[in-house]
Amino acid sequence: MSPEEKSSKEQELQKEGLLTIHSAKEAEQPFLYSVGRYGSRFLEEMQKNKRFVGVRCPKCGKVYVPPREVCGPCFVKMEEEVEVGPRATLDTFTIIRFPYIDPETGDLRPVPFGYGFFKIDGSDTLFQHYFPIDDESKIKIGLKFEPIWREERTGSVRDIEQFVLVEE
Amino acid sequence: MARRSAIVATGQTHHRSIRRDVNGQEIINEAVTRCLEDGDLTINDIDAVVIGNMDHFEGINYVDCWSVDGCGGFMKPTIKLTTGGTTGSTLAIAGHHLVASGAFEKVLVIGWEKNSESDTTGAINTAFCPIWDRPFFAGAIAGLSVTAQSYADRFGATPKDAARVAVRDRRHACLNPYAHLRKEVTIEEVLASPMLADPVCLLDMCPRTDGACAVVYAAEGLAEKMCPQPAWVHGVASRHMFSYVSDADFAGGSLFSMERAAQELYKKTGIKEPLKEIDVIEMYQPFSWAGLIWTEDMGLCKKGEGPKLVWDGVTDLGGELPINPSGGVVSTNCIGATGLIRAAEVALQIQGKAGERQVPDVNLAIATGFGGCLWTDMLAYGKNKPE
Amino acid sequence: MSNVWDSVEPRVLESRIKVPYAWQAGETASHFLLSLKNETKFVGKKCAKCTKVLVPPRKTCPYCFVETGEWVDVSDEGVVETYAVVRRDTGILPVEPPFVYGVIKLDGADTGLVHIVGEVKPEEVKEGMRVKAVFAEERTGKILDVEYFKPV
Amino acid sequence: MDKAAIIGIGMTKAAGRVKEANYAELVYPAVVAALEDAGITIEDIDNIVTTSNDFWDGRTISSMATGDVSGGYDRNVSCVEGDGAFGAFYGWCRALSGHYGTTLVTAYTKGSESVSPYITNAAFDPIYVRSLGLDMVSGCALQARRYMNRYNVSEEQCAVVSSKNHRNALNNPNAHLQLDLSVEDVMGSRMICEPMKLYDCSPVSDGAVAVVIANEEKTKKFGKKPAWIKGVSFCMDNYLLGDRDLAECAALEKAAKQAYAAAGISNPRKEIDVAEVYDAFSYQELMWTEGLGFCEKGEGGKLAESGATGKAGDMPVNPSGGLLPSHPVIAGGLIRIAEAVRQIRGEAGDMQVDKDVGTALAHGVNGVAGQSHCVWILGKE
Repeated sequence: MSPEEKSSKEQELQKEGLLTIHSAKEAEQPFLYSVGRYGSRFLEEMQKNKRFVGVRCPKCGKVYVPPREVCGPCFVKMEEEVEVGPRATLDTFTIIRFPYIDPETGDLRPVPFGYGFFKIDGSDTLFQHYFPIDDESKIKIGLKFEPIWREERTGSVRDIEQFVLVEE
Repeated sequence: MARRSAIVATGQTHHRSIRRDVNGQEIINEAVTRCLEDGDLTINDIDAVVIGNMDHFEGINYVDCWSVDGCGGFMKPTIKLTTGGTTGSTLAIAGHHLVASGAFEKVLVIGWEKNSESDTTGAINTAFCPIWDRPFFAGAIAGLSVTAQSYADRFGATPKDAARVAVRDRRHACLNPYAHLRKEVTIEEVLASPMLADPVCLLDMCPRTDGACAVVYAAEGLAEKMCPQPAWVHGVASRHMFSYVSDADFAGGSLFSMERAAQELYKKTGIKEPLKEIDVIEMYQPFSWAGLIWTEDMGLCKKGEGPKLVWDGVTDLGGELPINPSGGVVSTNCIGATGLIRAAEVALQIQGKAGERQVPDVNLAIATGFGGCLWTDMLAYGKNKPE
Repeated sequence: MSNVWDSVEPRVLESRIKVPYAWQAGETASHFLLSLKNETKFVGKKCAKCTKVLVPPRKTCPYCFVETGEWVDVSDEGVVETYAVVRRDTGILPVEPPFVYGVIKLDGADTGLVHIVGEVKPEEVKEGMRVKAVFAEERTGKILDVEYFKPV
Repeated sequence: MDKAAIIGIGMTKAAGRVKEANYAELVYPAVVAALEDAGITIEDIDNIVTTSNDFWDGRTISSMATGDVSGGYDRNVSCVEGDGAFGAFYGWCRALSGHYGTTLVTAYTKGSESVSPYITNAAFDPIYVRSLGLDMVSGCALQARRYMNRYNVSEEQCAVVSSKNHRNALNNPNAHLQLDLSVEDVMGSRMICEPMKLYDCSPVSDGAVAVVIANEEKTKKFGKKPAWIKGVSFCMDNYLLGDRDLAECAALEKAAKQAYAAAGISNPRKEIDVAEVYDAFSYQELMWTEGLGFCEKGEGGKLAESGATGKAGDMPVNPSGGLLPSHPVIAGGLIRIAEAVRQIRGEAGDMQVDKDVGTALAHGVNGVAGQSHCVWILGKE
């Protein structure tokens, strides 16, 4: 519904005695989310060296990317840093075609976009990112992808523009 | 004083896409009033109130405190539980524990959501890690679609197989006066509906709903006196095993948390052949594909055989093990209530009060919850008091 | 072994949650707010059981848990039951501090209404003070259709 | 109810900002400490209740963040949203439900990550109240004024509480603020929301806490130093501030009465040796001591002035310093429980009260202006 349609619909409802209370357009809740030491190290390596690092569980050997402090299944603290990637295998994917509100901006997020779960070589967890969908028929589970790094990196997962198919 | 407990009363709203005539507290009150009426109770009979929803759908902090006018918690112990999509099943489990522990004799449990009050996907996205998950994630539809993609890749299941599940649940919903979407659809219509996120189409997916559900749990000794047929809790199990979306191993699309919860529940309740022993399942199945995959994860058939089970009509009303006679979640999804509606519906089945959607002779029934980061809750209810 | 994780400069992600909300007021609250808007009038709901007049009105009596009965008109004047003087700007205030919040029991009502007390120096606000509603010129059907209450 | 006990506690040092840790990294050390304190491993835990709040955490389904670090992987887990004392109540019920033997309960808040008036404004009704801009501080200030007017409680009497609790916190290495404040310092601090000044208000802190609750069998197996749960009750008042008599705390009175009945307490002032109460604002400790029956209504100020609630008094309240110096919101009530356990064990170090502690009280609050209260009675025997 366009804003005009919405407003006329609401005037109609007001006549029927039913109101809708809207949150203020600019209403937002600001947050300063701590990345934590492990995550900060990962972002730093991406930003400075275009490199992925993970952490290996001393008990089960699982490699977590991005790294974190505790292996959930083993409930132990992890310390061993491991360099992984940068290539990755597409574990699963979808193409998002429905519009929805991005909670960070309050605006609709542009669709469609390719949304993939990548297993970065050497890691045992999945890493989410975008992939291009100019030729959808090419996208298959199990194919190799690689990251496209941005020139200007700020220390965020968005330092990677997207993952693209490795042409063999 | 560990003791048995049972659901003795249930109530739910007539679920709709938007309820402009009532605010949040009032929609809660509607379900509570119907539940108390069902049990021939007044609010004075209630010892404690358990309530839950997902905060960011309505943007209300301390919902337990806010809800008093509607939930009846004035000068009573009132507590809030929230675990995302599993909220409703989490509440159903809590009601049982509060009574089983000996803390209370009669507990009112309420799940609700007014999903019309925000953008569902936008709000769901806030559930996920702001650093790693949130920038990319596109809510439940995204998380479920990648599961379906993985399953299809491994077993060759098709959108048509999934559509068969949607057709089943939407047909069942026509028999349920409380269901939100009550319109039969054909397989062709499901396949032709707009693609939301490959391979999931609009009619494969649950709607967003305004609605509430309430149940009353009572302790043994009291439950038998309060109603002719209590729905006894036989066992509960929860697995909320991931903290990040990327922890999920999508290989094959299996729901690991459900496999683990089912194993525990079956062990606790002595279920050896689930397909034979369970009489009806209300599954928190938010999209059609889950109706294929999760039947396997519950051990109703072998991996990859979910489609056959569904096409053979085993899970239809009238089949060997009907799933979602209420129409399930693809017909109604007021998220914080959804898991509790599953429990209320199996209670109705056990009580023989399910009307046109009644499954004959329900002795043992399962309700499930799904949500969070691919998490599962499971509850077993029975006609007989458990050993 | 020195730990690579401990030596890193911890980062912080500056972000926000900006989900828009549309709360349905429902029949009862809508009637109250539309009475403010269209008739600059306060209405309450009387509990059929305890006979308390609830302002703001509720569909269910918070004390008795029964559906409330008839609508009753209440005065736009009342008494300050308690008050607080806001001195600090929190970023979400409708007016510049310092200003006063009050719980106001309108004549004819049995519950208090939280609102702003204006046209008065904060230090002159007292418990028991009589106040009267000042309505906004432009009203859209919301609680701030009453701009504030001023001393009588 | 069957017998159960708290057999392990763990806390982090609260701080204004723990920048180096995300939620998980904040909670993990508390969990490790609680398990170590109980002399058990995560394998001995058969179910978990996490406590969090979606608004403070800036994420709906806030329980997701701390599942793994609470040992939630492949275990039965649930989440209470609200104060940690309420989470612990559910954890206690689960330990006695016949399904489980040991519940790990965790609670945390990183107040530094959000802007608190925005978070607590969301606790007000979106239709009737929210756009007026109220928050926890102004909502409580309305209660403070009402209470102080009805019972002639002075700002100085509130300041006595703040000074006492800040000075008690000097003995508590886990407390966030370490300030040697006199009554004059509190009285001289800047006005935030009259009648409350800066030091009448608690800060918002970063901190985490974990406790292990066990049924009788497991307590006997593991519990080297159990604090037995004698009685727990909670109760909720009406929501809209105008619906409540803000000068009274009826819900607390009812919760206390029920908890005392369960614990066999008839004279709380005599039978309870120490209390850790939820003093988010200085006036609240006065109100709550009345509601808990430590003195007559309206006498809380005089009780505080008499020194009875001091560490060396006959009714010590918040020897840990309470919340006024250290308030990781959702963890608040569970920290009170953990501090009560320390008093019972006689392991509270410099915070240990002068008298022998056989029975201790801990208290948690949910909502604005003490709408919902949870009262715990713990005992040595």
